[in-house]
Amino acid sequence: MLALWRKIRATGRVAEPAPPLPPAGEVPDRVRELRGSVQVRHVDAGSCNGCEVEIGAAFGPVYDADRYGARLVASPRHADALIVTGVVTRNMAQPLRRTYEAVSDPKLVVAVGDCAVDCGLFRGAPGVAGAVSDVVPVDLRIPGCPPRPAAIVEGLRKLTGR
Amino acid sequence: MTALHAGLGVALGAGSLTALAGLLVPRRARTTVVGAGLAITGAAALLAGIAAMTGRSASFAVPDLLPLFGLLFTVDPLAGVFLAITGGVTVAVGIYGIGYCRGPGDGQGHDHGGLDARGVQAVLPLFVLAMLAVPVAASVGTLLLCWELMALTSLLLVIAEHRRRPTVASAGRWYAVMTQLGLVAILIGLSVFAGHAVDGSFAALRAAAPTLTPAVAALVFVATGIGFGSKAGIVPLHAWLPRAHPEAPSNVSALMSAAMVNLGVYGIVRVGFDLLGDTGAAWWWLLVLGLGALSAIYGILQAAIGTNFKRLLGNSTTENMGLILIGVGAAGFFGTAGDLDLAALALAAALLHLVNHAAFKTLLFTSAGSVVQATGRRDLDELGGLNTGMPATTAAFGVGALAASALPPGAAFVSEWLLLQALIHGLPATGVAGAIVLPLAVAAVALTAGLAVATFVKAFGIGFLAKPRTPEAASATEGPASMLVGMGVAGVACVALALAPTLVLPTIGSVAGATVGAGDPVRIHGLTIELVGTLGATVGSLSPLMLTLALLIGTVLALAGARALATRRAARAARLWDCGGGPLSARMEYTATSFAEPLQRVFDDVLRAEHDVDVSHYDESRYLVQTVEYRRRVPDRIEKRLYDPVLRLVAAWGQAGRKLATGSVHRYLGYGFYTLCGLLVLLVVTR
Amino acid sequence: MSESLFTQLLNLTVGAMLLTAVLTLWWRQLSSIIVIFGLQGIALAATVALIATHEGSAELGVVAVLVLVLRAGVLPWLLRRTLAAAGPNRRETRPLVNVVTSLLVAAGLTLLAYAVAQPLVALDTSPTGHAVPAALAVALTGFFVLVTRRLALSQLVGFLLLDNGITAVGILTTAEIGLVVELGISMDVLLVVLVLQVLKSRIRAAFGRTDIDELRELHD
Amino acid sequence: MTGLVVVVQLLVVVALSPLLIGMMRQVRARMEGRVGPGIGQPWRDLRKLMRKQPITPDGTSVVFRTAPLVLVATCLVVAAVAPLVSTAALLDPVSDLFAVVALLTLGTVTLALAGIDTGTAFGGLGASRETTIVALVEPTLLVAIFALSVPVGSTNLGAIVGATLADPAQVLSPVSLLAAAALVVVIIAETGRLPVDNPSTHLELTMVHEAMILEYAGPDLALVELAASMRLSLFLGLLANLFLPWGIATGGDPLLIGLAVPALVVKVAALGALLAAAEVFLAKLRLFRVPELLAGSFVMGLLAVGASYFLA
Repeated sequence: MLALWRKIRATGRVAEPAPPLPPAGEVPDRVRELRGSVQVRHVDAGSCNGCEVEIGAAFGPVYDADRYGARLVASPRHADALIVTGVVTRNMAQPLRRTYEAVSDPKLVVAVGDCAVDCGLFRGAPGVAGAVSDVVPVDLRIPGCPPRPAAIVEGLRKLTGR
Repeated sequence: MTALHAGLGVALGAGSLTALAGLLVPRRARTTVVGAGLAITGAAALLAGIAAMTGRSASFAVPDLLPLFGLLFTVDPLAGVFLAITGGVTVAVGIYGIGYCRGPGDGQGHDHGGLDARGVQAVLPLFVLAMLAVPVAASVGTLLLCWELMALTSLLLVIAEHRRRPTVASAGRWYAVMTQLGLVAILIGLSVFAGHAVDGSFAALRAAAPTLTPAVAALVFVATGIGFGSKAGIVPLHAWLPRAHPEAPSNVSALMSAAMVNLGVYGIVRVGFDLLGDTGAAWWWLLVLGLGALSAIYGILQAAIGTNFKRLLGNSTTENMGLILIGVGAAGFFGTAGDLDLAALALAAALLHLVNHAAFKTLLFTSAGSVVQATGRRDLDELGGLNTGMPATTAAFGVGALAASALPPGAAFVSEWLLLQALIHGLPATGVAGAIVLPLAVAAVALTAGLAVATFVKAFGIGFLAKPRTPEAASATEGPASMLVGMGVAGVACVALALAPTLVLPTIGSVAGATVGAGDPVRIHGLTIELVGTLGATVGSLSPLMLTLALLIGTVLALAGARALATRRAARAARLWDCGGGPLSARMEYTATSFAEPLQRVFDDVLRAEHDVDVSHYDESRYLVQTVEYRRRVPDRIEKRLYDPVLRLVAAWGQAGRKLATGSVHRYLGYGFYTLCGLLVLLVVTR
Repeated sequence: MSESLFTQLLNLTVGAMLLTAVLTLWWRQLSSIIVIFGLQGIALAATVALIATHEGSAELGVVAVLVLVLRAGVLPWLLRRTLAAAGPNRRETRPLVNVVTSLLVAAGLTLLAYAVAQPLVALDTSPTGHAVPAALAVALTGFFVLVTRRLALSQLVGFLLLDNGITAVGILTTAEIGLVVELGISMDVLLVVLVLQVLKSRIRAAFGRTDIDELRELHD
Repeated sequence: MTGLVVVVQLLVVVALSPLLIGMMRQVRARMEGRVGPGIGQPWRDLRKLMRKQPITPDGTSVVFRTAPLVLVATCLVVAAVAPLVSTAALLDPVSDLFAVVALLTLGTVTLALAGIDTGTAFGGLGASRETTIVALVEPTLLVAIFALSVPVGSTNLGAIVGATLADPAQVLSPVSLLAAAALVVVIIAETGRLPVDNPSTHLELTMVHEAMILEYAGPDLALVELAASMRLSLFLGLLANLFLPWGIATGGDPLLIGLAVPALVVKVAALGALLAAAEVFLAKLRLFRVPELLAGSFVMGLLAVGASYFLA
């Protein structure tokens, strides 16, 4: 108890200073309706879990995506955006479609990582249904294998606009 | 010729005629005629009861009807309360029965016959008449006669369906034995009492009460208490109740659970407050209070983890009788402590809860009966999704469940509020005993309220909402109109009691005040119930109607706000969120068993549930599970500990007895002869 | 100090003792139980100090200081040391009666204490008299802990609770209990602690653990 | 003038409850070394949810659709009648401790029914756990109420608060301290905070409250979230005014009310910050350890009653 308190006192703030707000770029205008609050549901469509690690880091204390109004949620009903990682395998194509169905409008899809953007190095591999854009409409692409947490945070900030 | 006389006369006449009609009218019209007759009987009794509550009283004597004693009836306010309750219940149940008795009853298979048989239809009115006669009986003999009549008729009705279900027979046996033992206890108590009085009339008993020694008075109270308590289904004399209620036809269950058990409370109140007067000792009432608390918690625990629809309602009856006895015991306790105003308040709370319980239990049992009749299933785990096929019944049960779970705007909330107020204000008045008992009583009431919420969330949510778990539940449809009307009557009563208890409370309050010899405990101020403390100061107030209105306004506000702020997007239907997998089947829903599982684990030390899990594997590998089957039984521990030894003893006696019966006639005659001589010798010796 | 304020504070300190007694049943972590025991020592010392100031008796003041040093300083320190010595799998109390039941029992014991002590309260109506039942309840709770705990250490705590309660009762009933008695009590406590220490170390030497149940092994 | 009180209380509770949640999240974030989204975030979430499309899942009935409204309604009624900024309540006969508690329980029950109504496994799971906790919380709550109302001789909230105002020394008595301790545990359990329930969990199997509302989306979800925050601030406000009533107005005087609002805000904010800070040090209890927690607070309530009689 006391030890933890001392640790908290000693550590202080670990979050990095916020970089400048990136230009909106490719994101559609639907984003305006969200007005600085984006609930995110993460879908692993067949990833190697590299991107998951980076997403975890992006929502960790250092990069702190929370501070820009993005939050991970448990149910697609509560979500505004889907973060999809990995190539879409055959088994995950239908679940991905259903998850997209479950989200209420306005909804956005973010493809995180090369595999999600364009199948990356799994292109043509057996059991791959295609990239995310082949299954559900994609609004924002965050390339990289895996993308740096900073890049993910930057992408999310384009959605929240903060 | 006052309203009272008229009501009683009509009730008696209509009742007897209905009984005849049950015998004579052909099958096609039988249930209709009997149902209508019952409704008229009930309405008349209701009016008579109300008239009696408002102060009118009357006496009737049928001098030497029987060789030993005549019949003596007196209608006073206290009796009026129970007349009115029984009458009201009878109206609803009578109308309900028209359609219900035509149907297959609670039979598992949908085969026809049984409930509209001549016997059942003729006994039903007699049962009602007996229940109406008990509270107005004014002499020991009359009371015992009516009591026995009530017991027998109810027994016949309980076993009405014994041809269909073997379980009925054993339930009937339990009920017969316990109710007869109860009668014996009452007989002992009252005859000891009458032995000290000039004759068996209640007036004589009242006169004799002050002359009783404390020991005798205690004997009378305890003996009669055992008898009446067993009728009220009080732990540990409750064993028959959760057996008989589920097995009886639902209209009979409603009558028993909403009207008959009340008479147990009547007996305790009549003997304890009226006949024995103020000779009561504090420990009597603490005993009543303690047993009440025990029954309340025990009953609701069994209900909270039970899955048999009607058995669950029966257990909840035990719980409510327990709450009522907490009120009665508290009233007596305050009375012995000298604070009569509080005593009146506690008794008023008990009587009001009695009325409320009658209303919502009628509603619950009738709607449960419709469900069981429509689906042939009585296990909550096999129901569900009824709100599509049976919307009216669902609504009815919803109203009843709200009333039963003591939440506003429900009926029981008001009475439990009164009860808690009485307990809380009792603390300063009753010394150390009170300081130790009352907090525990409040805790018991509170725990009961909490578990009641869990119980009825389970019963309503699992039983009526979500997806149907069996094809029968999926294809269930509403019964005939008369059943819906019957439920409607009970439902209207529930709503009225919930919204405007201010209409009945003053009368009940004055009855309670008169019973304990104090003024009115409650004052009605507009829509508000005000508690009158000592020195007539207001010590608490509640307005159910205002509360409900406030809730409505709040809902409208919320709706308006949501409409105003939300952007107009058309709502979209979507499949349930199944985590992207296949569609959810009904087998993935929570069942009643799984819903109650946490509670059952929390109270495992008390309940000692027995589980068995059998897992069957595929032959290929024992790591691949084929099926998992989980079963849970919750044995009644009190029965295990208390009844089984007694039963074993009785069985042993029986075995011993068979040695005497060899079958030779001479020996049997010999037994008689020896006994006779023995008695004569005894006579000689003692004289 | 005004009478009413004295009553308030006395009720407060005694109430604190009762609360800490309940907490020892409530919490499982032995380390936090020891902390609570220390707090109870402080509450006890405060009670004594209150009475001392109220009656202006110097020796009661000394008693208060002694109580503070012993009950809030030395004993918790000893206990913490034994806890540290005990293995990591000795950090939680494993009561014979589950926590919920023992809490309810504690409630019952408190009511019992109040019921029993009524004549006493009636005897002297001073605030100290009013506070006696609470102290009695502390003693009973301590006894209950002593009965129902498995580990030697938590039993030790139970014994010390019992002792705290007895001390409180003593001081509340006869204010001029005097230095000697308190010294005596403290001495025997120290003695008991040392004895139990030795016993514990012996047990551990013999069985490698201090689970009282295993004393049955000595039976044959 | 009591009309003014009601309006002010409603406005304050509705407007500031989400900010309370935001503040608590902010405190937590800062203690974790984060920056935090700012205390306005809950309002941003609500605004966004209001703009989203409502969804009616297949097979859900009217129960599911009306539950959020009833839930909010119960909170609004309590906010209107409870003595938050003034002891002069408009609906005095409703401002009764039992009535208030029963109303908040009613809200929980409707949500539990909605959870069952969806027919999903998670809905039933959440409902089952929630009702279990409610059933166990009830005794503690009512016994604590008992302890509070015995010295006053009434369960009317206004009367209790007024009595404490009249005799401030009561606050330091064992009765109110024990009752306060009991109530704190109860409030933690009722509002689904750590260690009873983890409001920020993403794992369905560890959910209690969240699991019941997994199917809600858009405006319905907004109502549920708003109601949850209102429950929390109502409980904290009641706690604050029952034990530290200073600053509350006794009549309908606009000036006093104007002073009472900031006092209430400060008290509730302080309690909220304390709660949030404490949560950093706590881990969620197993569901079957929760009864131990509640039994402890029940015993405290019982001791409070005993004290209220024997130390009187």
